[in-house]
Amino acid sequence: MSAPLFSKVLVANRGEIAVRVMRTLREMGIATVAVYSDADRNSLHVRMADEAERIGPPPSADSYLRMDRILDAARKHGAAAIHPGYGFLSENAEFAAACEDAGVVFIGPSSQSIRAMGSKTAARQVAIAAGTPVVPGTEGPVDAAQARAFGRQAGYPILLKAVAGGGGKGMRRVDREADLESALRDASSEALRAFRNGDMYAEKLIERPRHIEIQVLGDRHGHLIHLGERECSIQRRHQKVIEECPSPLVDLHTEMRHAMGEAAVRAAAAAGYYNAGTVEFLADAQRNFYFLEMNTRLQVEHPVTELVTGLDLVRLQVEIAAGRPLRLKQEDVRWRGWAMECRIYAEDPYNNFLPYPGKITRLTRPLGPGVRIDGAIYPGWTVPVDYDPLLAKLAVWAGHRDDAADRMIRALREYDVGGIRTNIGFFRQILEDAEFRAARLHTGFIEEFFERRTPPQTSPDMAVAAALAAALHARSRFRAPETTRADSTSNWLRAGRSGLLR
Amino acid sequence: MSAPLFSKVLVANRGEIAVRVMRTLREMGIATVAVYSDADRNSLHVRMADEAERIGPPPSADSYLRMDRILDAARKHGAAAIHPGYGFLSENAEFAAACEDAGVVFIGPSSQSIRAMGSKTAARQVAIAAGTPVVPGTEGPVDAAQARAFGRQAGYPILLKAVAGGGGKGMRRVDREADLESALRDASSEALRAFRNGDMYAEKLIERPRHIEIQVLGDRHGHLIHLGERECSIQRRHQKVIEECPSPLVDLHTEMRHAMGEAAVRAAAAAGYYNAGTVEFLADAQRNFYFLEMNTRLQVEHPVTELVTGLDLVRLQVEIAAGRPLRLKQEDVRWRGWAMECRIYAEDPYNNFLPYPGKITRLTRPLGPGVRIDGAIYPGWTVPVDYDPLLAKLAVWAGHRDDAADRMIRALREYDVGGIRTNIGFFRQILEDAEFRAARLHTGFIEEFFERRTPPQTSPDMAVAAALAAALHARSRFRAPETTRADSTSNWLRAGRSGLLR
Amino acid sequence: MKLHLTMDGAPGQIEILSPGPACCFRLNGEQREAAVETPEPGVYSVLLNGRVYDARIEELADGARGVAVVIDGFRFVVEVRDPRRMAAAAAQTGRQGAATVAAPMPGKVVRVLVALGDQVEAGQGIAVVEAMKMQNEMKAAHAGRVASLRVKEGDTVSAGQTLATIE
Amino acid sequence: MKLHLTMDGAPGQIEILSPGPACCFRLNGEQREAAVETPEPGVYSVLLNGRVYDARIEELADGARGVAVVIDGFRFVVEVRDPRRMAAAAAQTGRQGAATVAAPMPGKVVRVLVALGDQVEAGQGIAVVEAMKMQNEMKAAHAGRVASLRVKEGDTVSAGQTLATIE
Repeated sequence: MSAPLFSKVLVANRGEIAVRVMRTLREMGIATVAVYSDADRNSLHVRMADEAERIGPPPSADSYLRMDRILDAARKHGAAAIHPGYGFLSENAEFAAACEDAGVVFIGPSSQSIRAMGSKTAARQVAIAAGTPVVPGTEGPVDAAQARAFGRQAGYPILLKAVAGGGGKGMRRVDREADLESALRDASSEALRAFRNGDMYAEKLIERPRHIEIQVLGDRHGHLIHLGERECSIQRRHQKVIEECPSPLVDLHTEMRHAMGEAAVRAAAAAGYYNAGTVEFLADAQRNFYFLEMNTRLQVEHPVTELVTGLDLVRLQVEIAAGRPLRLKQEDVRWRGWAMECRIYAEDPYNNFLPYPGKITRLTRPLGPGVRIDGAIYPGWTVPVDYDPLLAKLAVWAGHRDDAADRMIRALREYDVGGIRTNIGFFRQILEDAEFRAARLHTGFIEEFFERRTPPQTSPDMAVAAALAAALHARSRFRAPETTRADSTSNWLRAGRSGLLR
Repeated sequence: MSAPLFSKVLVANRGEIAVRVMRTLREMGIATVAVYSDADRNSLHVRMADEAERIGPPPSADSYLRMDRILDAARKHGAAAIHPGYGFLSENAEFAAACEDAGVVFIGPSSQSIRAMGSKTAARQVAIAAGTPVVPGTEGPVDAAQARAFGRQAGYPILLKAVAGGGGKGMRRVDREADLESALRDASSEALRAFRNGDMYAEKLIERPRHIEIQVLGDRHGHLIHLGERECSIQRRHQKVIEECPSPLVDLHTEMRHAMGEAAVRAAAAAGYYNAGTVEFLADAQRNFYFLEMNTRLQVEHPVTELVTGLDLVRLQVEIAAGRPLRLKQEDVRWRGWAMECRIYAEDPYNNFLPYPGKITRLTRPLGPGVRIDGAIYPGWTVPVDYDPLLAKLAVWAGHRDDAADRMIRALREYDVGGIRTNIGFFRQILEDAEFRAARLHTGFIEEFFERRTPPQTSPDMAVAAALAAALHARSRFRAPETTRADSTSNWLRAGRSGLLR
Repeated sequence: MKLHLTMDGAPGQIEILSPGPACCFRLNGEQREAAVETPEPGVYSVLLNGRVYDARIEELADGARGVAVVIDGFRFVVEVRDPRRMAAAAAQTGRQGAATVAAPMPGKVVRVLVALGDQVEAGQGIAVVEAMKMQNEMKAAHAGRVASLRVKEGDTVSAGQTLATIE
Repeated sequence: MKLHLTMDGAPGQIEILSPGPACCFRLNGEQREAAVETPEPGVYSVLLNGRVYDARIEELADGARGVAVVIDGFRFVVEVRDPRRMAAAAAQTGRQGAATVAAPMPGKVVRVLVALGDQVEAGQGIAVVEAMKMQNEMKAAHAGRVASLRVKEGDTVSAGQTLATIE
């Protein structure tokens, strides 16, 4: 009940993260200012805020990416600080600098740190300088002789990548030296066509890698610690969809937590980092880990760290931004139990995970022990087509991984979203999968899962109940029923049909 | 994913506790059987269960208290065990024995333990025998001379109570010896009129007592531990409405936890207790504590213990009932952070907490970090008039008491239940109260709060928004608007009227 | 359209000049603007003076006039009348001379303690209503004669429903 | 009333003998009983053979016939027809000779890649639909002529909506 650290904070974001940030701000006694595009006037982050300001039409470039309008809104409403959430302007060094110039506190790292960690190549140099292991690679462009030398030194398989590349184009896996020359030629000409630049570099290929990341936290007085790891190996289209804390691999080999944590803190310190950030690593089966990149903002999956450490990362971010020293010491950080998070998207997992926005006609959420939901949807709301299809994050906590997985299945079964398609039923199958339960995770898990998946079976009586409900529903819509003659019947009810688990 | 401890369990209860128990059963891979009265066919515990059986008309005596029908349902559905929840048959030794006889496992203590701790006087004897402190009293009936002797020995104030009494009738507080004789005469004649029995006994009066209770847990192999305390001093009509773990008093004097825990375990051991149970104490300002009674079942407020210890009490209950040894040792129990629970009732706190059942027309629940809800309501459901008006339990967890209270206020502000009255807005005022924040708690807190309470003020613009919303709503209902002449206006908008915080 | 308002008992007047989303209105003579949306049926999201108000409309139980508007947990009871209709409405209003004894909560009538025509004292019990295991005795506010008795034992009553009138 | 059913593509027949709460019905010739309630609009709580099924009805997007019934996360697509109405319905159904190219998701048409009358190859792109930052190219299933083109750049489309037909 003491005076708040800031009287008012503007949240320069939308959706679940804006709502999540506002919840902690409200708990801290800080007034909240929402900004919104025309597509979001009815969105929950606006309805929940104390104050709100329109910043433009639906396209992000005309609204949530408009630094000038967001700073104008902050001035107009008298906000002392801005929380950028994730995405949008959160990792934009120019925006952080513009806030600093305007005398508005940017709740995040300095613009210099964002710049230092902003590009993958710059961050890699920082990591190398800090002694943090990186995936072995040639750095610069290579010819065939140089590639061959690298292959002999690093060992096969290796990966050839276009210097100007992205999206998998101009990329080739090479399993033995005999294939190297032709692969390099093909990849280079593909890169030339795609990017007008045929330069290639080579990298050690990490097979079936796990994605494990370290949460770091530092104050503006040079005190920097880590909050342990998260494992985010379950991905679709290179985007995380299930995250855990701890990592099952690290949990078995806790010395990894110390080693990765130290490496992450070293890399962050080298960039003069403060506030919350995440250092991402790839880990291989031999438990080697390699620096991937640093995210200089709050992560989507931060709740699993909060559930296990008992800390409120947004509260800590605000305290740090207000110049408070971080009282938490590395040895004070305690990890208890197991947390998992599923990202609930408006998408159709059985149709290549295509987005599926629309109007939410029904909504029942799981409750009870160990369940946390961060969402921004409500019944009757129409999911806009203009932004990311993340509807909510469902996180659970339990004492052990198996119990957490069972709790997640229970929660997914209680979760009902109507009117649109979601990946809720798909998650349930992943959580029931024996490979997942055995924690044999890697970033290609979902592709392999689709190959081995057997659709779940329903009971015959469930199909009977569905038929009866549909008939009663139709009956309530028909008028003036009359008896008519019947024709042939089938045996679909006896078969135990496989309904799709949506 | 191993074989469940029971294949199927019947939950002999309704409302939030039935739903809460089923959630853990489902997580354990155990099929659930609901029982229901005619008033509950559409209740959530039925809709959520795997199987369900009707057990009679709405009155509890004809349904939830019918042992025969519940055991018939267990047999019919093949349930291997019965979880009784709280209330109804949960502390009925005869029912526990009937389950044992029928070969159905009763998920709770033995019928002998229930009997030993069942009546307050029997339990008091068990406690005294186990060396657990009890409120000093005369035990048997007293005449004036004996009462005078007791007063001198125990010290004033003392309380005179009718042996056959209850509900405050035939009860007198006596502050000095001079008042004793007339008080005894008056109380005795009141008791004679009310209960046809004028016998009185005397007890030391604990002023402004705190209600602090210890959760105990034991297996069927003699291993008995405690899970720390809960403070439940905030009561209305002698019923707890806000509970905390830890107790703010014990948190300042942690030696109390050890002493009360030891005393509780001793009392429970004396009754041969196993499974979950709660030993209730009164504590005074000098931190003396006195055994009050033992509840031989899961407590309504068990979630605050779960949030702080990280344990799932229902899971432990089921494991113990299945004969599993409790692997948890006393020194393994760890308390982390602070939990609070508010019991959301369908009642009107501004009209003497009278129940207010009815149809729920709107329902928005709080989400986000540190919030847990155990409820059994949904929009469109009609709260039956036949049972307890508990709608849901809202629990929060945070690192510290102040943060937990701020989180609770945030959650209460997000909680919207329409169509009926609830105590949600009332809780918000309690949570904002300086006495509550200073943790000066006692069982008479709410009565005193009503005396000092100043109704919260709203902003003038909030009243304007309310007026506008009402006018737009009315306009959408009127047809064919026409302009008419205006008359006098008032200044209610300038005043910052005190809307009732409902 | 000018409308008459009563908010928590105090009178006022509002005129909606433009209904929204860019709403313009005159309240007690002062012209103001607000951005108003209805994200859900019966819910008004009002942006007024840069501030957000999420106003939820709740119909009141039978008998009561107006609606409750709930904003951030605060509850305003607002009655809106179209003055053109007031004459008609007034004609429909019955006599209000007798004092009524009303149920404070929904429940069941478990006992009726008086008979029609009985003379009762102030504070005398009229009927006992039970809900959720709690019994509540409804009492006469002042002395008089039981002029009407509208319930019998076993009846279900809703909040605010008249049980009896005392003259 | 006997009704024709199609569930996930397979035909059947149901006759509701008594609608509920004590429901009696004949399904594919077999008579059965169930206790049915509707706790919420469009939600059926079915007690069948001692087991509980909470069935939620979901109307399908435009174009699709029938409803989806969701039970415990499982989704059944069920079409119910009153045979007396089938003749009329059949008369309304248009020709189905041409192959249609449909939007797989709701979104906006960002590019149309063909013109009316164009000859297209199997796999050739017809239009690009974007939703939530993801672009998806709709392709012709087989070679043919663009017989109709029903959208233009900037149009908003719903899932299943026909973009073009190929003959």
